[in-house]
Amino acid sequence: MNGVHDMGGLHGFGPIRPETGEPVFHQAWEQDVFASVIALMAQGVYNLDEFRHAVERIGAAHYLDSSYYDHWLSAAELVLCEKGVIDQTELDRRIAEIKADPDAHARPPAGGEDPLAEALTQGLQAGLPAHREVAAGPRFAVGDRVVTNNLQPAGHIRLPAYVRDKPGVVVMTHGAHVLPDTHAHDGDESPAHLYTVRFDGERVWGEAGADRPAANHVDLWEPYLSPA
Amino acid sequence: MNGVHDMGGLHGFGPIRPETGEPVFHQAWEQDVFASVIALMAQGVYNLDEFRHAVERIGAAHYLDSSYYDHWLSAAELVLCEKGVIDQTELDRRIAEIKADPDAHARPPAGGEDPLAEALTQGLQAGLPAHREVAAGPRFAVGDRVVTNNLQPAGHIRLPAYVRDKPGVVVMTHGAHVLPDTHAHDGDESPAHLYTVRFDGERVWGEAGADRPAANHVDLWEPYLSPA
Amino acid sequence: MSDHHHDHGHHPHPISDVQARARALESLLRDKGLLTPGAVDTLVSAYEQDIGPLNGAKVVARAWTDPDYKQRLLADGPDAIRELGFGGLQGEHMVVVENTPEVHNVVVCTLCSCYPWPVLGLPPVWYKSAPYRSRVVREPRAVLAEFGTELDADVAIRVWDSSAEIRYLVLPERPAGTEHLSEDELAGLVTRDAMIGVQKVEAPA
Amino acid sequence: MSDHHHDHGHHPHPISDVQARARALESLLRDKGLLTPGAVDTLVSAYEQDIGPLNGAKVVARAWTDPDYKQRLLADGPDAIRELGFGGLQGEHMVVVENTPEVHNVVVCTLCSCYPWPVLGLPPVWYKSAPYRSRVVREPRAVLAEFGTELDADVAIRVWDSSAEIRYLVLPERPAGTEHLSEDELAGLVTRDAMIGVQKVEAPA
Repeated sequence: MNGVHDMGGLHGFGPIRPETGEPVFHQAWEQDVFASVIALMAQGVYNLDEFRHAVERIGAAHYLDSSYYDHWLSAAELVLCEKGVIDQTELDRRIAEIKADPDAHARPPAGGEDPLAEALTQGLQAGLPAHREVAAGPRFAVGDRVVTNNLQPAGHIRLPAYVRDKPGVVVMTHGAHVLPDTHAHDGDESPAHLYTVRFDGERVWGEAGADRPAANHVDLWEPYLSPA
Repeated sequence: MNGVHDMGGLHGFGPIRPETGEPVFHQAWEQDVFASVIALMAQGVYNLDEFRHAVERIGAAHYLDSSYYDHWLSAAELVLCEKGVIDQTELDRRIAEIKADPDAHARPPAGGEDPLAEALTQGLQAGLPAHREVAAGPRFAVGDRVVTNNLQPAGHIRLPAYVRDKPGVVVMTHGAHVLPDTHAHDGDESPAHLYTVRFDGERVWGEAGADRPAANHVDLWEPYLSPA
Repeated sequence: MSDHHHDHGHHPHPISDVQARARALESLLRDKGLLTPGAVDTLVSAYEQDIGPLNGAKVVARAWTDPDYKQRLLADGPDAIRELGFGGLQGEHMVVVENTPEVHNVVVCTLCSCYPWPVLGLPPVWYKSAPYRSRVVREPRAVLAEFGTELDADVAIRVWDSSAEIRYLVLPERPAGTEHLSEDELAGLVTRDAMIGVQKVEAPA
Repeated sequence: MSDHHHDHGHHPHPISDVQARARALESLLRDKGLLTPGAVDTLVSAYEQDIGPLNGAKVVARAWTDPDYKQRLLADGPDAIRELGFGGLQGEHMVVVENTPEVHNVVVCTLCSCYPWPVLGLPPVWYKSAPYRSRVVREPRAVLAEFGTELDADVAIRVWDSSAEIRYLVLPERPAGTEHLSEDELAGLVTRDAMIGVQKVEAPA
């Protein structure tokens, strides 16, 4: 998906503003959103690639003018309605109830046996590895010259525009990993060999615009690459 | 400037929504903005390229979530404050006065001698031609194969990203035209030969993504092009 | 004008932010001698009353009925268009591209909103919108279909992105069955959307 | 937590739109048995209390003081990091990249917000922001300078864009004059920003 989430190289967003003594969460609602999103992913309601693609689809203006956890909230609303886990009518009604009574539907304190909490504790430790064993060997080896394909699907892809249709060199191989392009849409893992590809900064950004010496490194799946 | 104004090829903006019986202006304030912007350009307060670049700089989220004449208004505020024609303090004060009294500073009816109105009538007819005579001949001819340069300046440029660093063929020559890249910044016209370049749709959008048979045509200045 | 048109003399409702900003700018420019009420009226009435797609329709109808004119029009757009009295701002360098059974042309400005004002007036909102600008360069066939324009699979689509001061006007195909119509009658068939290239000109029913 | 932290039991002020939306979603998921108060507490406390850049700092200090460990760390990040007890979600496939006098590494995720959670915790707002994501891939030297990191002109900058599930951790250079410090003391010098690669580790004053 060509969209504003793919923002590498854009101008005009101004200076970076680090915050001194930044808290992990700035507001309590961010905690709710973080926990909701992670808990549902851990339970397999959606996968990480589906969720990322939902973030890409919340609307370009909203993406640019809302905070990070608002992105997550908007994406969760979108994907959970699409999957029928919740429906928009009950969500709208629930929001209205809470606007009318700010104490409505407040979360009670935790207590007692909680198998979900225990499973999540273990899930954080185990993670969700993306590596998969596949029969086919890798097409490329470290040192190989490649060129990225000109892939511009409407759906999910993890080939940033700034390195699309550009030459590079393989610097790492990682075995086969779940392919986000399919995984985001039908859950099909279609594992493909993953490579870290180095791109010369001047080739990517143009001679006039590049800091130098500098190189961009991007992790790219085999279907994104052709021999140079 | 890499920015959201350069939106050729982006996904996710939804269907096109033509309006039946659309008026030239939808609201009276749009007339005020249109007339203000054109009248000041005609008087040389800023040039067209400066104004276009100001539109590009109004902020990406605002660009995407506001109407067209709000873009113009925001750009006019920006460029006129930068040039010192107005200052932000007087503008803010004036806005506050009008918010407090919606009749304040209303435009009186036209009447009497109006040399500006007469000049504008003539100016609309004459236009603002961008063609310039230059001594040097064109570097390229119709039929020449070219490749667009990888130019990504922070400033103004009229090389859309979707045809950057791509091969094409010259299909028209137009003589030399004012170069927006310099004209937008210091008023320097730096006229350069202008060409219409044809790009194969499949080369630009990828084999999988392209409608076919289709070709993209873009008007590009000589500094944007190299021999293929 | 729509019913959003506000009355400068009386405001029963509070003024919106954008209305206040527009008035503030316009009034400051008047105070500084850079704008007059007559200038505003002149510019607005030019594009509300005088300059619009009827101009372009006359150009097209003339080209359909006068082969010599068509030849001049395709060779030098601004000169031929000036013969009919049209030209000027945002049309200083017009190029006319001709639709044929084999080739369909469509015009866009992906970077802003360039449009041939002297022959089409000011562009409609959809032409300036993100959906049109983002999509027509990448999927012109799908966009044309949304406008009801289904092209045969072998028709070559040419998309013209007005990135410089060249302004493109599409010369649509003259529909079959219009041989008996006068130039004026033909002009009445030619729509703005056909001259942008998102539709074809239809014969009268 | 900042003073924006709201109290679930009492609301003197109306609730904001985003607060209401978050509560609505969270409470609906509880009603449907997909979320529990304990699950929320578990996830929040994991990243507020347990998992943060101190983990990464321990990894770095160990690598600085144990050459064998450093070798293992650069060869197989997840295995070596697991030796110190860290690993799991968003760190399943970690790669450690080493700064040297000739090479400076810096990490970003232009497409979203990928970050090595087990060793750095959740990313700061600036890391997820449009300015950082848009700029550091194009003008890393300028971005580093904004963070106070002035590199010699011949230092090669390597920018790592986490587009897959590989998570990059920068192994900063050990500052001169720290030979007398213990592993724990060294860990106390290592900042989050140094492990992202936007700063260097400074010797104690």
